[in-house]
Amino acid sequence: MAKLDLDPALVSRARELARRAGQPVVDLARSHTTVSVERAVLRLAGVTGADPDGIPWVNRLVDAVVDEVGLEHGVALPVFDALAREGLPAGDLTLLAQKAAAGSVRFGVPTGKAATAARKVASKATGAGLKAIDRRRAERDRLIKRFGDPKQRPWIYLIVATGDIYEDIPQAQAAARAGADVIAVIRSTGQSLLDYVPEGPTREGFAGTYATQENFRLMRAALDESSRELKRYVRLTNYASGLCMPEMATLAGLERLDMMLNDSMYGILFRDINPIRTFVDQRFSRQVHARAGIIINTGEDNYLTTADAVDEAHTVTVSQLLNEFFAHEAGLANWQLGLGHAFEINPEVPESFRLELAHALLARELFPDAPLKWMPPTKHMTGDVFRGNLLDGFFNLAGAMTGQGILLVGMMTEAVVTPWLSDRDIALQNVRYVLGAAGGLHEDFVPAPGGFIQQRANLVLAEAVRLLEKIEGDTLLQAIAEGTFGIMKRPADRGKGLAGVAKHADDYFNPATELLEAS
Amino acid sequence: MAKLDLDPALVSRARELARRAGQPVVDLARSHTTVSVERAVLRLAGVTGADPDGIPWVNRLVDAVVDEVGLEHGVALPVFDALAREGLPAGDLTLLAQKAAAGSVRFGVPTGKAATAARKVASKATGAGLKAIDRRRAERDRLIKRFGDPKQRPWIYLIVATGDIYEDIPQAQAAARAGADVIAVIRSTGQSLLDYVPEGPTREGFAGTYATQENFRLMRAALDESSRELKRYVRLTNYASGLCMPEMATLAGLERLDMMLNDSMYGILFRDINPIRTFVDQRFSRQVHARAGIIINTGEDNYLTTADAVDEAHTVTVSQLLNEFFAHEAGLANWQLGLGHAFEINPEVPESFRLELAHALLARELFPDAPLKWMPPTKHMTGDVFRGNLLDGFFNLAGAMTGQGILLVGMMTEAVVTPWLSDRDIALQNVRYVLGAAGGLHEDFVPAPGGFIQQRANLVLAEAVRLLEKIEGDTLLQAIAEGTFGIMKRPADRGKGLAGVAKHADDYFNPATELLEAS
Amino acid sequence: MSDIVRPYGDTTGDGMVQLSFTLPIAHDKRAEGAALQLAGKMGMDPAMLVHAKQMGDGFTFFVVYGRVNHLVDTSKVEVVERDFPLLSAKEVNALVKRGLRRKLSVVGACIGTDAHTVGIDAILNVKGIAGEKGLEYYRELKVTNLGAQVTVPELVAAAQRERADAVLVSQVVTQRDAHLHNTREMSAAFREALPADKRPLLVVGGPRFDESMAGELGVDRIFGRGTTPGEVASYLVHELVQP
Amino acid sequence: MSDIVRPYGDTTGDGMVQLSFTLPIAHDKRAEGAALQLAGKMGMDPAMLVHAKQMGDGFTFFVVYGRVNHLVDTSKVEVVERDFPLLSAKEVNALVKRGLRRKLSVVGACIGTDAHTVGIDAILNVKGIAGEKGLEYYRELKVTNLGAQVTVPELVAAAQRERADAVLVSQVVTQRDAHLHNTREMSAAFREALPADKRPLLVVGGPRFDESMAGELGVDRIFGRGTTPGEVASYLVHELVQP
Ligand code: B12
Ligand code: B12
Ligand SMILES: Cc1ncc(COP(=O)(O)O)c(C=O)c1O
Ligand SMILES: Cc1ncc(COP(=O)(O)O)c(C=O)c1O
Repeated sequence: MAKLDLDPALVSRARELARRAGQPVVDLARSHTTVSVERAVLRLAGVTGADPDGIPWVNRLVDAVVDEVGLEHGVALPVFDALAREGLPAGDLTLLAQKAAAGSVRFGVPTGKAATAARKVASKATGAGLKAIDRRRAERDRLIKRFGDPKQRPWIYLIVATGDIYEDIPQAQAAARAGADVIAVIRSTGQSLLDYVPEGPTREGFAGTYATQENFRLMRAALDESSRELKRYVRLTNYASGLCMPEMATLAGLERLDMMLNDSMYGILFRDINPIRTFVDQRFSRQVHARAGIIINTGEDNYLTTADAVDEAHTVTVSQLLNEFFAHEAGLANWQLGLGHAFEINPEVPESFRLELAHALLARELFPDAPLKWMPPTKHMTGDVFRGNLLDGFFNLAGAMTGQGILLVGMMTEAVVTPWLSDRDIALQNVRYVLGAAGGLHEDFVPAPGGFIQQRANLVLAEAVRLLEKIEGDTLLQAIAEGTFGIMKRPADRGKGLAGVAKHADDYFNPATELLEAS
Repeated sequence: MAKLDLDPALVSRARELARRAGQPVVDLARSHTTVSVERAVLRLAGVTGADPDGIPWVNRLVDAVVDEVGLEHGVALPVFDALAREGLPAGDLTLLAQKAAAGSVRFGVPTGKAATAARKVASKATGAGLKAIDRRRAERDRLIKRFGDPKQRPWIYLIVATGDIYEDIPQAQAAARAGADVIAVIRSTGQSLLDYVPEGPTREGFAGTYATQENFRLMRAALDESSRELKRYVRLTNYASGLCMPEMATLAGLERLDMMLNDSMYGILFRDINPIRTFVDQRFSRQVHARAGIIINTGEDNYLTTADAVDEAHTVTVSQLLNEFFAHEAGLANWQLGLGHAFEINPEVPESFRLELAHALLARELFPDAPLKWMPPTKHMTGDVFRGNLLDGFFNLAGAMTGQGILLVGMMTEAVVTPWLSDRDIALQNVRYVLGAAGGLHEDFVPAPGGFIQQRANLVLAEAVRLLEKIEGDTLLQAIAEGTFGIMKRPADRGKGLAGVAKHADDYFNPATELLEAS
Repeated sequence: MSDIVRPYGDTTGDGMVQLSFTLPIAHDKRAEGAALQLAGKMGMDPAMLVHAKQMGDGFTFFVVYGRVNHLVDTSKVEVVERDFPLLSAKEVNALVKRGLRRKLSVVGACIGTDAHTVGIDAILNVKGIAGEKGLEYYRELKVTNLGAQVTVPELVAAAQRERADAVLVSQVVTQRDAHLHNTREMSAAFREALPADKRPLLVVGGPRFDESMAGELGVDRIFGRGTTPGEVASYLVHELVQP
Repeated sequence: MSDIVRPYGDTTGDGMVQLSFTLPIAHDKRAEGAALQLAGKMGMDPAMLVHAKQMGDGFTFFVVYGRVNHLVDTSKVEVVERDFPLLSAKEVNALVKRGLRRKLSVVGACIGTDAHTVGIDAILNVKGIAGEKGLEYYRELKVTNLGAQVTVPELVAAAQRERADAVLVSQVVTQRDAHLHNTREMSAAFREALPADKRPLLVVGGPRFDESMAGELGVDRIFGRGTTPGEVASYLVHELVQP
């Protein structure tokens, strides 16, 4: 399998550097909390629904607690303490939220016996949420056993993005029938900057459909139907990203989503979300994903839409190594790491296809047990849809030749519109042709020893190690501030959502994290 | 370079069998003549123009001779004898033709001194024609030296087919500017069954433009202009095929065409032309091509439009070996052998692309010094033009990975219309992308030893040898009659143009053949 | 459900279509405006010009996406629906035998300069197509396949010689409407050569015919893309054999 | 040369175009007829249906080729032609210095929920695009780039704070006409917040705008696909600096 003749010592060194660069960020994440982490805890504990304006009760409750006692203790203790004081059973947390919103409950940080009692009830309530997630995971395992996994690798991953869950559903089912193994429902623009998760079924997204618990449920049910029909378990993907990353992860676990876009830096770079906020949220959400058996998809592909795919190829490698470290630290197994990369080299560059093969193989050989997520060309797609379909075909071929795990199907209309029904059909036909006609070509693909492809891969690895050395010296936060990734400069003290971050007080208590880390 | 591990003994045996199967056909060709061979001789000797009905004077003259003395002596002696008797100089052959058409000249077969004299003048006159061809060949060499050959292999070959030479010209020039190295002007349907070559510039072809000396001249001049502009010699192709094959070859030599479609069996199989007629015409036309430095393109690709490309792959190999033998016998060098094959496997067949690679490599390794002509998918193209462009891209890739010499560019509209201007542009963009992005991939393409590709190529070679053994036993004419090639059954005593064939009389004289065989 | 539909991009009723074409003008802003003018005349509004590329000196290729305002009324669609029962080979043979008491004579050819025989062979030869055997396989049909590039006079003569009940003609090349010219010439020749009651059933086929043009072309029936031999045999029985 | 042109397939005047679309109906003969009906309404005659493929239960994708009868009158094309001279960075700087005697203040942003900054960055950042440096590189321009997902009130406030001479807004997402809604909202907000003579020049850009819609959207100018910073700088000087 090893086609690149990589130096194992260099590979080890790269991993070690990533660990050293990442550890301070983990320490940061372990010592901070965010409003969304706390809301996720309450969701696990059973708070559901939203007020008449559509603001979820978890938001109202957390806001009420923060108003009175701040965020730094975590909300579990104040909330369960208040619950006890109000004489409400653990199942009535939502009622408590309603009362809190009406201003009729007071919060404080309990101590002593009250604290011990609150802690116990809180653990039990969030534990029930985690058990619900465990049940969904077991259910997934059963369904996979019953219906089976896709016959081929890579898995074929398709997006739907109409903005209307009721248009999305038939389109997703049609795509599954035409061969999609994974359906991703793209989110509306703007959702990631909402500091709450919308409620209910939705029909009004822009260039994507709102991620809501109800939409998750509707789509998962529709795809369960398709799985039954097709005798193949069709996976569902959404985004644990943006200001509500931990809650999205939780809802995904509760509604048996199968994969989630979840990157350690995407929100920082592409949504201008505060770095600390992101790293804290990210760690919690990954712990939940680990528990839920969800495969994460990281976002290195995005860097190549703003930075050049040849010049900055090594930044993708560096980020993959960091994502891997953060993921392992949060408890994810290798099979859950859909590390991202992409076919984004300018097609006018001489030997661009061989360069793509070199980069794709490098990722493959650095992360042999991870189901890499291989993203199609987007940046160099144009309104010339005929050329676009051709480029997508070569993308598919590179994916097949280098053993990628998850193939995100490219659309010929990438530069024009969010995908039409017919675009998806044409794109799947493209994938089917390439996998059918050349699926075995990897057997005959042997990069010439010391040749173009091996040289390129080794060069990118060397550049990655050099960059990691610099990051390890300067700190990762500094590197991000300087525009190392995707040439986006994001200082640690700027960006959205910083107000929702707090350093743990000594008595900080989070029953979910405790349970997640105990397991 | 050897990627298939072919057994050299088997390869030698295949060649030897082809020689033995072909030799009786060569003997046939050496002992027969046809009206078109004779007309070609007169064209070399300087007869030009047509009567007011558009019937060329060479036709009128040959018909007149045949009427009186038959075809079996050749027309050179009767014609130059009559010329002498009429007291006309050698340059006035056309005048003689006009007189003959008016019925005012008598023809006979001279003997003794008259014959010797006629022979001498005839040789001189046809020799002048051959010298004109030599001058055009030298001119080509000069222009190639000045402007240069294409930088890359394969050469990029494009067709124009509007039916109107004055629409063809700007389209051909646009194609050259967009990257075409070779322009082929497709002929009107029906021309191949005309037993004369039309005259003058033409604007009324169906699905192709009539091949006339004047159209040849106009297009060659236009492409000379393009060559100057582009600093790259742009080649011109037409067809030495159909009932006028020898004359087409002659006119091509006189007008400095660079390549000609010229197959030993195409006319038999796909135009129902009599086998003997074809083999005789074919030998003469190849001798002229050899002299003119023209590259021939053979037509094995066509078999795969009527027969299945997997089941009948070996018939392509057999035909290539026969075409090679006939070509060498007629004096063509290896660099002049554009042996045909094609990407025509049903794309739904599992591993179809690897099968294509196996077939394409087999041809490449059997004929290492021939500039193979690689034809795009046609049979399995449909009205789905998006899929069509993708398939053409994989065809281009197979061409690049297996070192084909001449790449006939496929059009996404293959199943719809003769190519539009934009189809050609899209197709060239496709070729440029593939050659630019993956032109060097052949370095990394190493069929697994004993794997799928090697096994398939060796199997096809073995089947080819088996078929050649049968043909050698039964005779080639019998094999053709039985539908061996392209599943078209063509008995030797049927088909068009048989009336225009004669066995040589003892005094048969052909000054052109003598000169061609002397050189 | 309503009979009125609109093109569908990704939402019901969005009316979205894709269009491409070349204009014989060099690429500049005016050319792009000209392309949008054409899209507008075709009923696209709004029209997005998403790609423009000059080819050679004076041509530009365009790709346009957008909404068309036309409604499609499926109740007004005119199609040549199959108006005869689809029979098995066995049934065809039985009906011919019973109804005609002789073999039904079919003469086929590809006329004009067209040499594409794969289509007519698919209908006539035993081998057939799409898993169905061709008409030669039917015991009660007598098939004469004249092959390619047959002239109209040759065809008429053969039809008379073979006492053809039906003449099957294939036309694949369509450039400059070759298929239409040849078909008209053929039907006129039969009208001239034979009185109406002696004339064989005239059938043409090929991938680019409009099946509703039979009347206009003077033939009895047109078969298009993807025709199978069984359909043709069933049609012949329906037209030529009294039940 | 005449102003009238027609689409070009392979012969002058042939009028040939390619069209594809989906209809929300299952594939059968009637669906094909419906597809041809639509092509007919778009002015295609004859129209050849060359591909039809059912997708899922109730949708069919079609490809149609054919001749359109519409004429394109290039003299009637309306385009926003560049009506200002293209200046070098040096010239821009010199004219601003001389004509304005202070730096020209430009505020840029990507508004609404749109987060595509590559386009506006290409115009504003030093790095620029297509070999041209962006406006930050111009010594006499003061550029404030607010980045992505800026709300309209934030933008108006920033424009006032920076005493913007020009506001440059990018919009890339077009689904459900998001770009048009956002632009209208933005121009209305400026109209409300500031009297006409204090209002900055409003410029929007993005790959899918129709450049002739400026009036309709309440902005001064629209820039489309492939805009370069030099064009924008030249336009700003033309509009804002007395010569
Ligand atoms: C195979 C083929 C050839 C072979 C033909 C071999 C042979 N013996 O038939 C060869 C290689 C010889 C050839 C040559 C040429 N070809 Co050609 N060829 C094709 C090709 C690739 C496939 C056609 C085919 O076999 N289809 C399969 C059959 C089964 O389908 P079908 O014909 O549609 O038939 C079905 C139905 O239509 C119907 N049907 C058809 N006929 C009839 C008749 C009756 C009575 C009935 C009931 C039904 C029926 O039933 C059939 C079964 O379902 C097409 C491209 C394509 N992919 O379509 C080009 C194509 C048809 N060829 C074309 C051309 C131009 C030529 C040439 C003229 C090019 C040239 N100038 O050199 C030459 C010369 C041919 C000539 N004189 O006619 C053009 C025609 C363009 C146009 N629309 O006018 C095409 C479309 C390619 C292109 N884009 O340029 N060709
Ligand atoms: C890069 C990219 C991204 C990057 C953006 C990174 C960044 N920081 O900008 C990332 C990966 C983050 C991204 C995300 C998304 N994207 Co995006 N993305 C693209 C992509 C591939 C390229 C866009 C680009 O950078 N073009 C290059 C620049 C230079 O061109 P330009 O923007 O046209 O700018 C030029 C001119 O238009 C003009 N111009 C532009 N603005 C202005 C302003 C002024 C004042 C002036 C004078 C001129 C001007 O000048 C520029 C230079 O010439 C396109 C597909 C494509 N190939 O076009 C999709 C695309 C734009 N994205 C799309 C979508 C839907 C999304 C998402 C919403 C998907 C989702 N739901 O997750 C997300 C969320 C983004 C959001 N909230 O807005 C769609 C939009 C569909 C539509 N028409 O509505 C596209 C078309 C892809 C698709 N087919 O689905 N995307
Ligand atoms: C890793 C990752 N997260 C999130 C997103 C989407 O983010 P948003 O919902 O903020 O648009 C993407 C976009 O493709 C992504 O790659
Ligand atoms: C070898 C060969 N000769 C001749 C032709 C064309 O023949 P015609 O002019 O008879 O259509 C072809 C068609 O592609 C061919 O491959």
